[in-house]
Amino acid sequence: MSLRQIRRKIRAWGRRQLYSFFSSLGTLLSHRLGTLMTILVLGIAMVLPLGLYVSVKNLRAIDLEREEWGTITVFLQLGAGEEKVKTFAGRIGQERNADVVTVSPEQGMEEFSAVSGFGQAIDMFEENPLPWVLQVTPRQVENEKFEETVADLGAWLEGQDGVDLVQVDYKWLKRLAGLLELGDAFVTVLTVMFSLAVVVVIANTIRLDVASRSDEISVLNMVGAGNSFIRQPFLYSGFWYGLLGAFLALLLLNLSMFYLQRPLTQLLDAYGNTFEVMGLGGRGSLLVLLAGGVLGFLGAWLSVRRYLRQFRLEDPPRRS
Amino acid sequence: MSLRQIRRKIRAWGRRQLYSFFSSLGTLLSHRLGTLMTILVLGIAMVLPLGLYVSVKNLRAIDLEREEWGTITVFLQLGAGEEKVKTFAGRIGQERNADVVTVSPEQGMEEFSAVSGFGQAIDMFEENPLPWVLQVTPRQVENEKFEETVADLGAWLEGQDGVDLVQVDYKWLKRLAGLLELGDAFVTVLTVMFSLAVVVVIANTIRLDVASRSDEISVLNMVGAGNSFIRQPFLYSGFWYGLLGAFLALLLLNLSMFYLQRPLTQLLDAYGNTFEVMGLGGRGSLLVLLAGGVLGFLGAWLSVRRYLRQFRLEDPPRRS
Amino acid sequence: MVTFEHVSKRYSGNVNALQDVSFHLDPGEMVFLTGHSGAGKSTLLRLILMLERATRGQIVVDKRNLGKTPSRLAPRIRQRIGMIFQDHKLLSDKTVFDNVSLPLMIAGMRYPDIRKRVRAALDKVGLLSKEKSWPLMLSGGEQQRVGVARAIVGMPPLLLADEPTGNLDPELSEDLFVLFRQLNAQGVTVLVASHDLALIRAMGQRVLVLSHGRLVDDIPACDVGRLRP
Amino acid sequence: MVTFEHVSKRYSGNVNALQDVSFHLDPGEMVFLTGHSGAGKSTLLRLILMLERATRGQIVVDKRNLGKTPSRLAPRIRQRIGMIFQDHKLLSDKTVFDNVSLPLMIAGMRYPDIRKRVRAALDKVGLLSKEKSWPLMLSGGEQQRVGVARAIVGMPPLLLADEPTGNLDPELSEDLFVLFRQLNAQGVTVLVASHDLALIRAMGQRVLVLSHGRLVDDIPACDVGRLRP
Ligand SMILES: Nc1ncnc2c1ncn2[C@@H]1O[C@H](COP(=O)(O)OP(=O)(O)OP(=O)(O)O)[C@@H](O)[C@H]1O
Ligand SMILES: Nc1ncnc2c1ncn2[C@@H]1O[C@H](COP(=O)(O)OP(=O)(O)OP(=O)(O)O)[C@@H](O)[C@H]1O
Ligand SMILES: [Mg+2]
Ligand SMILES: [Mg+2]
Repeated sequence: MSLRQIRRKIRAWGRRQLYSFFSSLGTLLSHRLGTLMTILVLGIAMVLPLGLYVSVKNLRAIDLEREEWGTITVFLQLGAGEEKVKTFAGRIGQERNADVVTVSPEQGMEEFSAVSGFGQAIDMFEENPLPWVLQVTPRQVENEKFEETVADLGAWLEGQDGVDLVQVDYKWLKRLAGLLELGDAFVTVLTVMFSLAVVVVIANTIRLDVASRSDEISVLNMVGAGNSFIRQPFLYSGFWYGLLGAFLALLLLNLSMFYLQRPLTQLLDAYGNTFEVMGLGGRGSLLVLLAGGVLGFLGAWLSVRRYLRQFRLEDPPRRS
Repeated sequence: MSLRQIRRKIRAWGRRQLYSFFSSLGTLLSHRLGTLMTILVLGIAMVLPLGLYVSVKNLRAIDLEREEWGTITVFLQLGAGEEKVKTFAGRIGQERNADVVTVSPEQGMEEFSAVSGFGQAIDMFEENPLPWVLQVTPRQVENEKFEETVADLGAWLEGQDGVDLVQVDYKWLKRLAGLLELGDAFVTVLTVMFSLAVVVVIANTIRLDVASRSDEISVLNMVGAGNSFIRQPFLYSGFWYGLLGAFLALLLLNLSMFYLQRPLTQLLDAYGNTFEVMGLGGRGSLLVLLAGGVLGFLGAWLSVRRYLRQFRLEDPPRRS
Repeated sequence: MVTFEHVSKRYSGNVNALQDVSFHLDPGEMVFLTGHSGAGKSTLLRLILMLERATRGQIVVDKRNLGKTPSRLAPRIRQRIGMIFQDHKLLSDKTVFDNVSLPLMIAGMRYPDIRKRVRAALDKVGLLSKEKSWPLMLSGGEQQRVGVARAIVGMPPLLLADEPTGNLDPELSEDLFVLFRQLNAQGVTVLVASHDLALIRAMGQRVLVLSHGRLVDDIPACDVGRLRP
Repeated sequence: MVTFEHVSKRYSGNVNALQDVSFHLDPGEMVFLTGHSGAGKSTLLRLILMLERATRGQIVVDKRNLGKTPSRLAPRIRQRIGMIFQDHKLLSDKTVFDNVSLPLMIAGMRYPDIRKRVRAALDKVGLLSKEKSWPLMLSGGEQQRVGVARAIVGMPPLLLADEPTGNLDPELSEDLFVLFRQLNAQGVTVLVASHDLALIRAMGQRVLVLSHGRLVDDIPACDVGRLRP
């Protein structure tokens, strides 16, 4: 083949691509309501895994304020001096990478009388009978290793001089572990289901699209269109469906987040800290759009390939 | 019209119905893969609201062990006699419909020394300085009214003779309220989304079905078929789609529940009580199947009606 | 049976398919309709079948004024007319038998009766052996004859045929026209649009000639010899 | 250009559409193909277009042995053949212009060239005024002529026509056959399946006669007078 011929072929190929591109757009636009409905279905199918993902992401972030679950209460021996206690607390903070809150015997007594509500009892003590107490919370631990870390730290603390008793609230830890396992199981079930849903919805849409245009395909086949020429507009359609579906999903996601922001903030205020709901972010959104387009393309490809087979002639038997 | 004519007409109508019924079944069976995919999409769309419903139902049931959140601690005045305390506790149980646990000063001191870990402190008291304590938990309260009920009960208790201090753990109550509000918001968002999804999926499926058979419709129209004759097979198809989709949804739901049973049980064990995961039950399942069929029928009706319009001639202008 | 009075039909895009057409068909008459391609023959037949509404004028079919008939009654009118379409209009996902039985299914007839009638109709067009075939497995002429069978299976009092011999060889074309004459002899009113002037001349029946939407000639049976291409 | 050697085609359901058919068309020849309805004419044309494979025998088109050509090369063969289908095969959701331009789009031609060629082809069949219409808005004959325009727009070296005059009036039929002869004079090999014996006789070209799948006659141009229904 001469260079000129090759160049001509490439140009012809480009023109065919352009034709397919515009033809697919034209089809989508000429069936406006149908396109809209398909995109709606796709958007809903896609918003669910996204919503799940964002929820888990936010839950993980909430978990991080784990004073709730993972605080270890350390009772020091009676009569420890303030200086020594502060040094010890500093050492824990540095060596074991943990937040330490010290509670002096006086603070303890105040709290005790406040909680128990019998202030008059205090007067009966000539000397404060309470020890120094340290509340120790590990910092920057990954959620998965959290239980382990707390148990470790507890054991270490027990071995230190001047420590009378170490109390780890395992009840809450067990709950957390159960909750996380449950969440993981949920994520597995739902992710499998939704991935299936997205693939099936796109493949089914393109399948019905192809079926409703089977006459067109058969005519194209008869007037000499190659498989790629026939396939192309459907692949573009699939791409558009996927892209627009992903776009709608992002829209729905952000709307939902907006709607959920108030009760979420309220809930988190009750937990005593303010919290910004995290979305997908710009890069995440771009990725979702891309994934939508690619998924649509793939779904269309699967459907069309299956369908085109019926126009295929058997090939002649190969001779060796 | 004579009776015989009427009877003949009714018979003809019945035969047409039979024809439509079998024709719709035949169409579904002849496109097996397509039918399967459609049902898969519908099943997935339907399993989501169902799963949500079942989850909420089970969560509500877990909430019922609300000692966790709603217990009121009542400190009685020092020196109250055991007899009087027990009578008071019985009165609360009866009049206010609440569970009451009495803690004697001795039990209180034991607990105190156990929790605080300084047993030696006990020896210092000549007389036990702790009062009688009652732990009061309301029984059989609906979740929505729970906060209110607890506040009420607290106020009532405060007004009673011999009561020194009433402590309601509002921090947990606020969390519970926040959680419930969040759950409600979620339910609203998801329910709206999924109802939309089910309707749109069915309408879209039937729409594409109708579009891919538009030739058939136009031919039927030309050879004298009335609108109802043309519409009938599609309505039956819609019904089948909906019914089978609902069936698949129930299947998926039960599978998921089976898969989630183990981690759920584990979690609930951590909460200290055994718990049977509740499904939809026989009547609920029947209702879901029925709803699926009806929804399918409706979706088909909407789609076909819209589509048939294009074969309608304008009517002649009415003269008055 | 069919009366047109000053009927015009204008399609969107300023196409005047029919202009001021008037004629009358008596019950039991057999008439041919001819004219160049695009003259308006199919349009005329579609108006009788109520697939379109006339833009102007009055059409009376079977004593019913179509202009005043609401569209919901159109199926009832179509059920009393057998129409052979120019492009066959068969359902490709139904067998030949099911295609032909459609009008009877629509009428809600009993299945044994349907069976008898459909097989009789297929026999008349020589396709009894193909009753279980699919339309796509038939030759062009065979498809056309299935369309004929579907049109006559309901024994309608009015039979319209749009170019029914376009895909038939001369022998079959003649057979078909003979079949039309037989039906006509049994009292069916027959209106056939056709290009086959030789055959029309041989049949010796009244001929309507359309040209550019106008009825330019109405040749009585005795005078059919003057029909020229 | 086209050679059949002992070709048989058997469809599923034990239909022997073609049996032991042998003939040869030289490049630049113009040949008619006739035979009763269901004789196998369309089947023969479909075999040349590689829409079906022969059950037995050998077909050579344009020096290519179709029996040994893998199906992925079929489009390339079809692009060099213009085919007029018995049932037009137009795309109803594309305008007349777009329908006719399909073969050129597939070839990836530049748009200005496409425009020029399509309008020339439409002009040849007398439908330039309908270029923006939709196929469903055309009369049967007009649709058929759009099919003709699509077949000739790519200037293929081989032109196949399956009953191209079924929906045309005598005048247009003759015009079309004259157009075929013009193309033939420019070097295009033409094979036309038709029932119109009168017109075939008038054209005075070689005629192949099929009957029940067998090639029963091959009448040379000089002897066409003996063609009888
Ligand atoms: N739906 C439509 N919209 C616009 N124009 C139409 C429509 N249907 C037909 N026409 C035009 O009306 C004219 C008459 O069409 P008609 O089908 O009645 O012709 P005909 O006599 O049946 O021709 P043929 O013998 O080719 O079938 C034609 O020019 C055609 O293009
Ligand atoms: N796909 C198919 N499957 C089975 N039988 C078929 C198929 N296509 C055609 N036939 C049969 O093969 C025979 C020849 O068909 P073909 O279409 O070649 O006839 P033809 O000569 O074109 O007839 P016509 O003039 O009526 O168009 C017919 O009897 C037809 O029923
Ligand atoms: Mg016509
Ligand atoms: Mg044929």
